[in-house]
Amino acid sequence: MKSLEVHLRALRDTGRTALVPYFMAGVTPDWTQHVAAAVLGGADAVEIGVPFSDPMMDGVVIQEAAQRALSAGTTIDTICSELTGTSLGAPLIAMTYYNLFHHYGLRRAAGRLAASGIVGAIVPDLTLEESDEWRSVCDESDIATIFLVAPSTTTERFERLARTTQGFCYASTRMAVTGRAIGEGDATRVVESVRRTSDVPVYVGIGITTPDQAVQAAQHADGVIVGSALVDTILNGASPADTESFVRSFRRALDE
Amino acid sequence: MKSLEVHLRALRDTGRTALVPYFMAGVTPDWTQHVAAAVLGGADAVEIGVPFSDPMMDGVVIQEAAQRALSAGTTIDTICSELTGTSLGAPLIAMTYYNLFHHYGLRRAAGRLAASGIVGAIVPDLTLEESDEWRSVCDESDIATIFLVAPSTTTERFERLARTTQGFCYASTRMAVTGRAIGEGDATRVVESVRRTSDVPVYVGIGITTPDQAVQAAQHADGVIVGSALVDTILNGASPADTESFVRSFRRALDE
Amino acid sequence: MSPHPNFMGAPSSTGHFGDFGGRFVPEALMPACLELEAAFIDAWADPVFVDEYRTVLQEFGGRPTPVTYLGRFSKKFGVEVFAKREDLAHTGSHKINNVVGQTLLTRRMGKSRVIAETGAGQHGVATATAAARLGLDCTVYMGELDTQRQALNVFRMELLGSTVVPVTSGSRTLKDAVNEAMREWVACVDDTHYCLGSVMGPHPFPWMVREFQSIIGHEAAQQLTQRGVGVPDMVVACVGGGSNAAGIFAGFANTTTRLVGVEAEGGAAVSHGSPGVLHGMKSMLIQSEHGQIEEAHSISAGLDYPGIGPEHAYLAAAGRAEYVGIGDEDVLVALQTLSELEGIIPALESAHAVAWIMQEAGRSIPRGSTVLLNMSGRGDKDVAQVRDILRGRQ
Amino acid sequence: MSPHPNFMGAPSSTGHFGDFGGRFVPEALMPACLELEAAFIDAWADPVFVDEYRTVLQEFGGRPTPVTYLGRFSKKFGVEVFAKREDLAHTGSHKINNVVGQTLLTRRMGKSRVIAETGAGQHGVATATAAARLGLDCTVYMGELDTQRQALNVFRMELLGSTVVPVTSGSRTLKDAVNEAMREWVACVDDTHYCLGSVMGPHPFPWMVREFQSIIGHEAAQQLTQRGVGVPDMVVACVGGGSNAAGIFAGFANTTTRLVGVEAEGGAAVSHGSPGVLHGMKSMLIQSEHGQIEEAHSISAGLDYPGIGPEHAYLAAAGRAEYVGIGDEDVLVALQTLSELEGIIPALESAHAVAWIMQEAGRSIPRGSTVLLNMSGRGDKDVAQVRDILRGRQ
Ligand SMILES: Cc1ncc(COP(=O)(O)O)c(C=O)c1O
Ligand SMILES: Cc1ncc(COP(=O)(O)O)c(C=O)c1O
Repeated sequence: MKSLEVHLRALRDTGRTALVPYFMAGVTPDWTQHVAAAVLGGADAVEIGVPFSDPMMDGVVIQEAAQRALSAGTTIDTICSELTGTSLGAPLIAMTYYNLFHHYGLRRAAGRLAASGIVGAIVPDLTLEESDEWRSVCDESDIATIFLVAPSTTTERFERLARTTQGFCYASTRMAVTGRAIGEGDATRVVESVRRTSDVPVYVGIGITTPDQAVQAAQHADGVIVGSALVDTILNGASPADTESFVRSFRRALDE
Repeated sequence: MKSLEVHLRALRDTGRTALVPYFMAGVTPDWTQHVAAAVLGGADAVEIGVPFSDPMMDGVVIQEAAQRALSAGTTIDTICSELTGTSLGAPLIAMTYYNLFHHYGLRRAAGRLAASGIVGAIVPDLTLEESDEWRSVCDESDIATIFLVAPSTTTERFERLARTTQGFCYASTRMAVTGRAIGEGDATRVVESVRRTSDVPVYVGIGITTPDQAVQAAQHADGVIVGSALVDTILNGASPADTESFVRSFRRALDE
Repeated sequence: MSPHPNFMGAPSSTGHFGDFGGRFVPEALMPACLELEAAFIDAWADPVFVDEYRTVLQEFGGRPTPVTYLGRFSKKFGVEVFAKREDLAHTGSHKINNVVGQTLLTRRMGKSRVIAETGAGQHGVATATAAARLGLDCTVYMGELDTQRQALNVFRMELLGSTVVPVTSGSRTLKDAVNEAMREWVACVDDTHYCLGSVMGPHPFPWMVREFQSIIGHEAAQQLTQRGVGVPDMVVACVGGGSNAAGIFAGFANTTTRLVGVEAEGGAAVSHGSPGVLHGMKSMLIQSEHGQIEEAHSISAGLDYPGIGPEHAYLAAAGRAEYVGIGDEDVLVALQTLSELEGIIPALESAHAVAWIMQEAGRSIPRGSTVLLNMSGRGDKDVAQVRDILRGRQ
Repeated sequence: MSPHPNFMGAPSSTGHFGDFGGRFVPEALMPACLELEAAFIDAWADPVFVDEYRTVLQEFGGRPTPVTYLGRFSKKFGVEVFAKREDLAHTGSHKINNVVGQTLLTRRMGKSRVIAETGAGQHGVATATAAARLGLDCTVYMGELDTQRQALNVFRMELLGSTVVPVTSGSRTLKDAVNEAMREWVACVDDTHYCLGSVMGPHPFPWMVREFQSIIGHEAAQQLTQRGVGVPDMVVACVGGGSNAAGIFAGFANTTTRLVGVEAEGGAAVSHGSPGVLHGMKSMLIQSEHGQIEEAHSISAGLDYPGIGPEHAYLAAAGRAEYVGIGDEDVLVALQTLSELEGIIPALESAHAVAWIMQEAGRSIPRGSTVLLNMSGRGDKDVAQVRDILRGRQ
């Protein structure tokens, strides 16, 4: 079992709902300070978005953040350099598209991530069927490969995905890309489908923008992921202190 | 034999080269005075252009004159009214396109022309083959139907046209429309082709713009027709007196 | 033997269809008309020529064009409509049929050059196309106003190696371009063929162009038979000069099928015109009380012609075909309706025929009738104009 | 048995052609991809479906398109060139073959709506057309920049009853339109089919689109045999995503014919690219040293794509086909040359293939070789752009 999963299972055992904010690396020069602030505010793990030119799974907010980060010259290497040696106090999970790792070289990428303290990776366009090679290099570097499930996922796929995902299972409870979901979603069904096969922690994401929604999602899940809503504040000039209080507002709601 | 032909044959017998200027009826309010002036200047007969919207056989000068005349409201009726009762001292020959007569009614048109003193008609788009009805109504009104021949005319057609034309045979010695001919033309061949069949007078036209060209044409022919060159001076504001001297310059050259 | 008189055969030896047709041209052009007539008669009786004409239309022109059943349109209007898809022919309309025939004939006559008139540019582009293929020189006369309205078609012809001459006389539109082409023909008749664009002009043009276009009707008749539809109750085509209509009528003239030619209301030579003589032919024309030719007005440049081919004037007079007029508004609606229901954007010209069917379905076209519609051309050329008109209204 | 490996058969069960292809999509789309794969396999094995697909392409789409011998062009360049005339297909390019197949499949899957991406608008217009015919709802995603550059095609799609959504992300061109269509598909995958426009995207698209386009190659092979030409020495096609090339190659993959795909120099994914993953597939891509996808640059919007279909990447790697690049200047010259010599104005895309033949005739194409050129589309859509470029230089 990957370290990340050990950690997150232990966290679940404490009864605390995991809170996982998402940051786009390189979107502002002080992005690592935002990450640190989030941890101060109560984040249990952090997703580090590695910007890609063609973010097929992301809505406008994250697209915009990726473009800013790319314009600022952000690459896997700059991100890893900035992270190396800093201790942010929570597990870091890279989130990006497969081409970046493919182009960098899978083994080299996994090694570089691990060396800079990253312990997991979410690659939304890497399907289970195409993931063998990536998962095997991640095994060498103790990087957990986190898979998503969606409302459209079939029973047979729920089983395979729940069995394969590491660290946690990312449950997208609505059919939408990041930052675009509207309505209630189908958290119960999606989360229960995972649980039926596996006892891996299940985190709900996509479309959680308010503490209330987080609380709602936490009724079924072991953790919640907050992405676009947070990125949006940073795009609009939020300071690390703002980020801290943003995260804390979610933390408080979840802890109540 | 139509009166016009009797007259023109007699003229030829005097040894004088016939000079036939062309005027666009209605192009200026004083157009009849131009006609009268031309007769004073030595014209032996006058072509009276009846303006038509689509003058297929005419170059830009006569097109322009026709448009001016049409804008001024010129019709067969206005022309005939203006001519009726005036005595211009030379035979008048209408020149226009077949649709105007067809639309007016052939018999009615021939009658109206005759009543206003017109004794001949040139209808360049009325082919020999289509002319039976028109020629028969002209017979009732003593209007001569004048046919054209061209360099492209075949031997067999030369014969039929020379036999059928009345008054004179209009020899276009170049393949061109009015006002556009350039180069020498083929006067000898065209004129001789007519003479081989008939002793009708042969007048050369199309492309005669200077007294010299007229003299040149007269070596082979019994008469010359001057159209666009004269119309052009009128479009440019020539007075009846100018017209008289213009015509006289041709007359003098031909008489030398 | 057919119980009907034999319609759409050869005209009389002088080129008459009943009272219409004939030759009304300057004497200078008569020999060329006679030469052309002889050459056409000879060629059209020569299996080698006919075979080449057919082969070029097949391998270059895209024939046979299909017949498409317009399922959703038919359902909506309660009549069974089949479209003959001349819009799929090379250059986007039926015009290619005629120019392939005439350019092959030009070469056969030993001439190296063609001239043509054009209004919107469809016939000009088609002529330039066929001329390019055979390496013939080509000059196209186009009213100056039209060269401005259809600047892209001017460029197309130039791309195809043709020279476009703007005509500045008269109304500076199609009829003046015809006049000018005739004038030019006088000056270069030796080495030049005048490639006229519709079933108009002096004999043998109305007959020859109809023969070159009759492939439309003969194909369609065969296709409908193969499809089990048989002879349709009605054949409907738009009419400018009348070549696409003549072409499709030719396949059905000696059946009992009702033939309907749809003119633009503002250029309806049969309904609003009177007999007259223009451009070498006697036919029905729009003219003033004094016999001056009037300008036609239509949203579709290709129907903007004050006359109609003489054979149509005859078919109307003989009661064999009907001619009706459709106004610009109905044409716009028809273009949109067909596009949305069938995925075929018709040329504005062809949309006249569509509009008439929409208007008459369930009225003079009994419910359930089978209707063959000639889709004479594609609407791509008209899309900018239609957009500007519709946007201008919002 | 053929001595060659069996090229252009079905991909592996995971949609791989050698190292390329596969599926790289959000999990939310996997079920739709699997459903589509099953539906396609089922339909393509069903004679009723295949027959309907063929019939619609024949009666509505204008198939078979002819093969034209380019006589004057061949003479000038010393090679025997035959053009497969997809420019004569309905909507003016080969795109109709694919959309007819996919919209019929949409209906068969019980879906009532399609979405599509488009660059210049050709695939968008084709999709709107096929959707109109079947009465399917249709939304087309188009880069905002492209909606401005190709405003007329936007109006065309609207006329056909489709909704066009301008995409404002990224470079606001084709690749962003694909991203956006994928995003939208996630949200409406229940009732909506994503009608992808080329042999790209996740499995089964590259295979399915190739199958729907292979009618080009199969027809052409048969036509050349009937004409006595037999198997040509070479088959040349332009490559954007690669659908027209895949379609024509499919008729010849298991012969010894040389297959050449011509990319735009500024978007030459095989020559200048490297392996990567984009838009659901692993293929050759133009990307920065950091793996960011770069914008392609070409005079022809249809080749303005930084990737290539995965099967082409495989055919290149396997040495079965060659891929070459041609620059904008040569394309302009080729467009003019073909127009003047043959009376066919090619699409700028297709002109890439023409230009390569002009460049290589007598060099890597031995004199006298027979060459089959895929005329993937007509140039009418490009005429305004070409005019502006050429005029800008005078
Ligand atoms: C598509 C189309 N249909 C019809 C016409 C009208 O010509 P005709 O009546 O000779 O078929 C034209 C003329 O340009 C045309 O382009
Ligand atoms: C005429 C034409 N040819 C080629 C292409 C390129 O697409 P593909 O490579 O899929 O054939 C396009 C795309 O729009 C096109 O319109």
